[in-house]
Amino acid sequence: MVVFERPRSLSPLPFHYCPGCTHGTVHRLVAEAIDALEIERRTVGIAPVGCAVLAYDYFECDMVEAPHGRAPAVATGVKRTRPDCIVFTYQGDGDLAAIGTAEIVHAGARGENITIIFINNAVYGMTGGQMAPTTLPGQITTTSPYGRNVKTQGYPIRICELLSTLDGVAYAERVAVSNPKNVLRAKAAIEKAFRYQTEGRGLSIVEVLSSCPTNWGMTPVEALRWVEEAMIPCYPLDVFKDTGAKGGMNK
Amino acid sequence: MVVFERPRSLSPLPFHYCPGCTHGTVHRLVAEAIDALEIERRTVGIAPVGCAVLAYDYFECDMVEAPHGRAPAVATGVKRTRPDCIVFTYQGDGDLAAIGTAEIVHAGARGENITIIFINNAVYGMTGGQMAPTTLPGQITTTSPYGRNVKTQGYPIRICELLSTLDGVAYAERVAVSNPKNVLRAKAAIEKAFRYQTEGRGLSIVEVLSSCPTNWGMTPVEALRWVEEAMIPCYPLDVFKDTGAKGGMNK
Amino acid sequence: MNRVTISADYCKGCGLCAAACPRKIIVLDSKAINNKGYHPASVIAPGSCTGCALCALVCPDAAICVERDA
Amino acid sequence: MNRVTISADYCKGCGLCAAACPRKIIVLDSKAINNKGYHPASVIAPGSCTGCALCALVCPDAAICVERDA
Amino acid sequence: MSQKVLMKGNEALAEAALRCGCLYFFGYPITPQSEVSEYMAKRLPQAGGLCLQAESEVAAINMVLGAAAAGVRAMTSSSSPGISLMSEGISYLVGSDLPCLICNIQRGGPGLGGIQPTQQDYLQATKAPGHGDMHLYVVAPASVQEMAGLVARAFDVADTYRTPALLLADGALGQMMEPVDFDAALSVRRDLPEKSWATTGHGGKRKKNIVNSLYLSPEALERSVLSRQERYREIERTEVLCEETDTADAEIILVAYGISARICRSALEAARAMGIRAGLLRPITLWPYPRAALLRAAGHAKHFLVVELNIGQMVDDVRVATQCHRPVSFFGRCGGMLPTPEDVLAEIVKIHESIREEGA
Amino acid sequence: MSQKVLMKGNEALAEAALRCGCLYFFGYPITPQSEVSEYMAKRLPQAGGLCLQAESEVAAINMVLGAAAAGVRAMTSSSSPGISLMSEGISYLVGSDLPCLICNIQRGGPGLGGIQPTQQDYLQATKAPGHGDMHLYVVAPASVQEMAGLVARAFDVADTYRTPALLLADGALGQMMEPVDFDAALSVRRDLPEKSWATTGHGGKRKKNIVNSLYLSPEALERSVLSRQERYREIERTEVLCEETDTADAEIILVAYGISARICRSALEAARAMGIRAGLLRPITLWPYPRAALLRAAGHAKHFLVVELNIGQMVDDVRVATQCHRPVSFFGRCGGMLPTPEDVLAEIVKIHESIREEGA
Amino acid sequence: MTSRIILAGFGGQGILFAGKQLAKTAMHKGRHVSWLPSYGPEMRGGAANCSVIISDKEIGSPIISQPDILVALSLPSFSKFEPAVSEGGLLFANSSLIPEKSKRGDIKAHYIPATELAAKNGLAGGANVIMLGYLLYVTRLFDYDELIGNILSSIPASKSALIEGNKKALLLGYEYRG
Amino acid sequence: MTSRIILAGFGGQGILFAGKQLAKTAMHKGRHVSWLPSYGPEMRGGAANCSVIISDKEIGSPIISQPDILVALSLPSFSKFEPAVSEGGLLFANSSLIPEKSKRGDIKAHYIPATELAAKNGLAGGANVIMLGYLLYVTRLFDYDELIGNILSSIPASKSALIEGNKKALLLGYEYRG
Ligand SMILES: Cc1ncc(C[n+]2csc(CCOP(=O)(O)OP(=O)(O)O)c2C)c(N)n1
Ligand SMILES: Cc1ncc(C[n+]2csc(CCOP(=O)(O)OP(=O)(O)O)c2C)c(N)n1
Ligand code: SF4
Ligand code: SF4
Ligand code: SF4
Ligand code: SF4
Ligand code: SF4
Ligand code: SF4
Ligand SMILES: [Mg+2]
Ligand SMILES: [Mg+2]
Repeated sequence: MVVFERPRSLSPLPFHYCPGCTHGTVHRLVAEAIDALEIERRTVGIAPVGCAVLAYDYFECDMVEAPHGRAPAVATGVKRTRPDCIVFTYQGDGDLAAIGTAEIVHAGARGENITIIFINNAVYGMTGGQMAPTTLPGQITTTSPYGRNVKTQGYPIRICELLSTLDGVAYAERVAVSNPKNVLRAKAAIEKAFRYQTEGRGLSIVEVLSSCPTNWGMTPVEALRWVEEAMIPCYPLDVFKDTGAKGGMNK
Repeated sequence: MVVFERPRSLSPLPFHYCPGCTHGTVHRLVAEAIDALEIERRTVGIAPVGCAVLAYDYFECDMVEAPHGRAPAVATGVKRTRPDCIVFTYQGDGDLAAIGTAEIVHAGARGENITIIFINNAVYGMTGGQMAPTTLPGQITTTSPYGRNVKTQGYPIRICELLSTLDGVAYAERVAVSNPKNVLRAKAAIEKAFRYQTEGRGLSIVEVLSSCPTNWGMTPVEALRWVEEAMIPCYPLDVFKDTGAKGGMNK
Repeated sequence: MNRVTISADYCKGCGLCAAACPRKIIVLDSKAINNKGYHPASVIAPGSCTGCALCALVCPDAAICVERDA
Repeated sequence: MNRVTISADYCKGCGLCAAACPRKIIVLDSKAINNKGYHPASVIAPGSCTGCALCALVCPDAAICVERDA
Repeated sequence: MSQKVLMKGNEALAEAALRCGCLYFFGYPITPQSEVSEYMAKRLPQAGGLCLQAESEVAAINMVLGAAAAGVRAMTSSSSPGISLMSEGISYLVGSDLPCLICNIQRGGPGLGGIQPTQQDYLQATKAPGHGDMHLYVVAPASVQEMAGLVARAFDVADTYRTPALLLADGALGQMMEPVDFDAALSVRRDLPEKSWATTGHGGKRKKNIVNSLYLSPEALERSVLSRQERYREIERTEVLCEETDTADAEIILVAYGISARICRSALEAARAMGIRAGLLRPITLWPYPRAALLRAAGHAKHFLVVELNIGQMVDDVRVATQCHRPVSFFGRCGGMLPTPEDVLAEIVKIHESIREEGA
Repeated sequence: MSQKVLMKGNEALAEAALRCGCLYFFGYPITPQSEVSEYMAKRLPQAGGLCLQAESEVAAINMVLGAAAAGVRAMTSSSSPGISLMSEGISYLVGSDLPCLICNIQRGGPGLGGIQPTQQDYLQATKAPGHGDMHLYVVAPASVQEMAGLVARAFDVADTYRTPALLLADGALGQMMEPVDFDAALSVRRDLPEKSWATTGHGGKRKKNIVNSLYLSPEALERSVLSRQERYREIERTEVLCEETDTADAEIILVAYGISARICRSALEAARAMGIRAGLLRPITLWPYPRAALLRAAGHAKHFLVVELNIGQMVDDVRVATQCHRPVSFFGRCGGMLPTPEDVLAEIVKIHESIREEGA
Repeated sequence: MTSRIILAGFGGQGILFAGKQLAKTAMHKGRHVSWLPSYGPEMRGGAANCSVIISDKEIGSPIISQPDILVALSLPSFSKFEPAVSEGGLLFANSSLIPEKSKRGDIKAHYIPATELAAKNGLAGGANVIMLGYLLYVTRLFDYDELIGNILSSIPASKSALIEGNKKALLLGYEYRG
Repeated sequence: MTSRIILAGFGGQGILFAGKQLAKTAMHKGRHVSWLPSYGPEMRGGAANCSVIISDKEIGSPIISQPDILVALSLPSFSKFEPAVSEGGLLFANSSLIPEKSKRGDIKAHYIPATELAAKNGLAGGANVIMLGYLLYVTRLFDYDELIGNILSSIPASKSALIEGNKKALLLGYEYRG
């Protein structure tokens, strides 16, 4: 009995990601959710600009490549004109939390009935390791060569906490893909985020703490340890909003 | 004994605002704060695009006119190169909470040591009364002619609540200028927001619930009543963050 | 006596001062019209003015100057 | 017997599966090198595999297929 | 009673779009075009469509990108500074070969400038509405009636060639009312290709569609740019529009589009009344540019006078089109000032006299 | 040992800016220019300056606006899509008469395109970097050494005429290393005007300063546009730069800037070796354009060949500059493809032969 | 024949509405028309004006530099446009708010205290239509019924209360004898 | 004289560093040089190469279509660039990772098992410098001391541990006799 194989909604193409990069893990979880809900035929995904820019090649559903940071606006354009489609964006922390701040906040405020998969790897991966809005205090990147100095370079942004202040956000959870248990939690969260869309609840976002071994200068195994030891303390794993939970939990 | 007169930092030019528009009231309070702290000589104000676009004519300090929504970025450019200057922005709800969302959020995240005066009048005044992100549910505007439908046009954004999630924000308070008592509270808040800057605390924002009799289609007196009866219930007056308060209050 | 001076150059006849005055001694002069087409406010019973300055506090055009005895 | 198949086409030799395997039966084959220059992972003691699929769960390249006995 | 209705240009363009099946409008308010969204906000919900006010022009153009990718007719509208903000998105629409309509109801600039009518964005519209080798199909109406008609044409050309189209007008055309006959304006309908490339969910019935502008291989990117250029050549062959008034025997040819062409038409009448052989060549498509018509005119005309509400942005296009055969001079106002027909007439008279002198 | 250092173009431009007293950099990462911010992030804090990574290109250009308003030398850098996003801000900088430096290290487009070198933003840079009647002082270096030298010149021109300047290069120039001699590059220093208009707090010592681009009265806006045009005329008179190689006796003149001029130079050597009288005219300032030099060259040359990494964006400028006296043809690649000197040589030979035939 | 009409006054006096009625009525008579408003933030409390052209031929420029007819409802608009009226042109001035008289000999000036008439007759905001009535009487641009028909058809059902007022105002102006 | 050199291999093999050493050394000898890398995301795990031109004259195009010298560290880079080497040109191939031999008769091919040599001598990542040593021995482009001096001066103080390794690697290559 096959207990684990590549999900159907994932294309057979090998990923272009670096060895050990958890973008791939999250791709698989998204494809698994699409499979589980049997929505592949009506799903439209929006790829970001970032390491996941080629995501359009990896999912077996229709895909649109959005300008850097604008995936939520592009998703709005698709969803509002094709309300029967299931629309998701897949965005990095530069894409969503820097240049795309206005778009994600307003998609949230409007309660766009879409699903956001947000990859927080504390760095700009694709462009070669610059500081992201989510870079940790003291973290060295190519544009914070002396370590992020919060006094001059600002504090990390906690996107789930920020978006939870918006009435249109139905569900916001932060997960990590740093070990098997966390991967299973992430899987459940991502599936829920898609299910909520099928139920018309509004915007769902799953923030995934992810690794970038290449730009962090670590082995893949070290990188996952760093996610747990350095990132989770700054970005606690939690459900920040869940309007579908008993009593419409709204932290 | 003169107990009340035009503040020194206000220019002698009559405002171009409509009769009863509380933009004028807030201008006066800003000028009073500048007078009280005796900072006029080193203050640089950033005018928005909105009804207050001509604010550069009304304050007796140096002024820069910013593109729509970008005042916090312009303020950053001034403050970071002239750290001894006191820099404030004066922005409407379209300017700050719509097109300028990314700029205010990131100025907050960076903890820019500037002061933000945010005029929430639930409408785009200058362009003739279109819906703003802060327009109330059901409110009729020229682009929500059937009343703002939250299901399709989104929910009001509560800026103070949202910005309070950011570590770089030192002070966030919402006030109203709807009656003499509230005006006095607003005055105190605005002065505090400037004082915090002189103390180097980071970003301070005062959100002022304000009236737009022209576009609301009300008399000035009715408009202030509407601020109290309709706006305050949606936008509660409160101190949302105050790192300078006893115990570093941080709601 | 307390004195309230309303500058007709600044006043736009919005009526907020009139609404705020606890003594109800401010009215809009419907006969006067300034060069912007507004009816400016004026104090009809200066003698009863308490100098509380509430009118000035709410005036959006900073048109009001309030002086108090000693 | 449980069976774990690692596709050399997908595998990038990141070692996450090896780290995750509770039986420690996955290693990177430092002699083999695929056409992208990676040393793919392989199972050295298939007999002790529990079919727990933890390896597959953490594999970022969806390179692992796990089959369990009935 | 005629079937004409008196309408603002901004409203007529919105109504025309709706009647052309454009049920999706994404915009952000800006003077002097806010009536477009306001009209759409009233009418589209009634028509089963959607008018969504975006958080910015950047978001608006990207919503249009999403809607166009999903295969529907969609549009946005703005004015000069807002169009600048859209330029990244516009370039992406081009790179993704997506049809849509963008309207620029120009005002004064640069920067915040002013809100009075200008034609200051001619170069931006025709040469570089975004980064990269690209064009838009650019139409420039000169009346409210034409505003409606060109909306229809722009959508058809956009759909036929998978290109965004730009309607370039100005505050005066947007704000003025004139009679419109929509039946006449929208009478021509084309056979349009199926949007088989649209991302609507594949339904298990076809391979997945990808809407994309990224080509990491320069060979592939070059191929895509060159194949788009071929479509541009086809548009140049078949979709050029221009109107000639009294050019056949004209010594002096005025070249003007949009509202300035209207002013020129008044000046022209006066010039003819004075016995000056003047004519007007009015480009209706600004890209593709009516090069052939201009070259033809250069065969007999002695002088070209370009009239625009800017500092002379179209002059070089006239020079190139006429292969520098004839002198090209310029008259215009900027910053929101409008020349009067008398101003233009004075210019014509001056040129007329100098031609006489040279001839003498 | 020479005082030369081997540096990437991106780094050399950053180092040159710093040495010119530009202590404030605001940027957002994008390939192929991220080294500019990375270099600044290392060096500026040491130099008592500031490198701030903005949340977007839109924010970056507006931070530059604030810094420029405050009277300091400030700059930003990006690549094609990021420059599109800056176009509103650029127009505001122009409208507010603020000096600053913007660098565009071009990549492929339209849209996301690719990251390989192109010259696809020539038209955007020279015709419409934003809305409104406006120009930037546009310099196009062709070597790493020139990258440094033109940064210095651009800042000086910007400060002298209160205009933003744009350095237009491409991924190849940004990424390649060559020796740089900074002392030579930065040797010329001008007397620059005081920035008495800067908003630094009036200190009670002067009237307040206002930096602004809004003029609600069209009369005032027109005046401001026209007075800026006068400064442009002055820049055209005094700040044009171009380099001619072997043009004096040339029958065929290549016109190319930046990296394509380098490729042309190699082709030129080969052509001369074959006895073909070819020359190269290299615009160094793209705006103002070296019209006079081209017109002079059109006096004796038989043919102009424009070579660019795009689909021919500069061709019309050469036509207009040469007053259509001579045929102008084009050779180029796009999408990130680079022609070889051999490709260009083949084109020269073809033209050479057709001239011979015509002559026969 | 071509008529170039400028209507001008304070924002809020119904200038644009009045101009639109003229244009619409002419359009329904099959004539070429254009209507161009001043626009923008200066409308707020400040000035408002619009240019209406009615012609037998296609209309070139919709901008009017020299009106054949000026309808001025406020003093600033009188001062601004009166000097521009073309020779032989007509001026209609709201004498309630315009204390001055035209000093030009080459135009024909008509004065009507429209604001006062409106106030006296309980027609707040009706000065614009009163002016139209007077203009109609003097110029005979249209038939009375044509114009009133068009005015009434511009009133949305939700504001049918305004019907009587407009009828009364137009008649007041039409029957006014300066 | 002009030398056009392409160095190519996997990302991570130190291709760009090696090319830079050649350029820098030539620059310090007063020659004209240019160094152009491939760049972008394909560098990640994929391929990397750079073009180095060393010349007595000013350098025109920094792009090399036909290298005089190819230094190939990986099989894909060998397959890609070997056919482009100019007639009479030189090839240096890392035979540890390139099992094939050049079939061209018009170029001179040199093979060195650089990766194995590095591994055997505890010089992880030193294959690039070993290749440089071998290239130097064959071409005599520079004096040995010039090159090693420049390599060592590129090593930041913080990584001084690398000095010995680089010395050893260059010598290994220089003394290798295929
Ligand atoms: C407008 C624009 N600005 C900048 C870029 C360059 N760019 C590409 S990806 C990226 C950031 C990627 O970081 P992130 O979103 O965190 O994704 P990751 O690569 O880390 O997954 C940037 C800045 C771009 N393509 N477009
Ligand atoms: C890029 C850009 N988009 C749109 C506009 C038009 N615009 C001017 S002010 C404004 C909104 C004003 O609303 P708000 O900020 O709430 O200020 P208020 O007038 O209500 O005080 C808009 C959309 C502009 N000037 N620039
Ligand atoms: S650079 Fe980082 S985020 Fe990008 S693919 Fe490599 S490891 Fe993943
Ligand atoms: S439109 Fe509204 S916000 Fe603007 S000045 Fe008038 S009342 Fe104030
Ligand atoms: S509040 Fe001020 S502006 Fe309003 S009526 Fe009174 S004095 Fe005049
Ligand atoms: S000071 Fe007080 S009492 Fe006097 S007029 Fe003003 S509000 Fe009335
Ligand atoms: S299934 Fe479990 S036991 Fe078997 S190889 Fe994978 S992790 Fe190890
Ligand atoms: S986790 Fe996957 S990619 Fe990584 S070594 Fe194991 S099988 Fe290979
Ligand atoms: Mg990231
Ligand atoms: Mg507002």
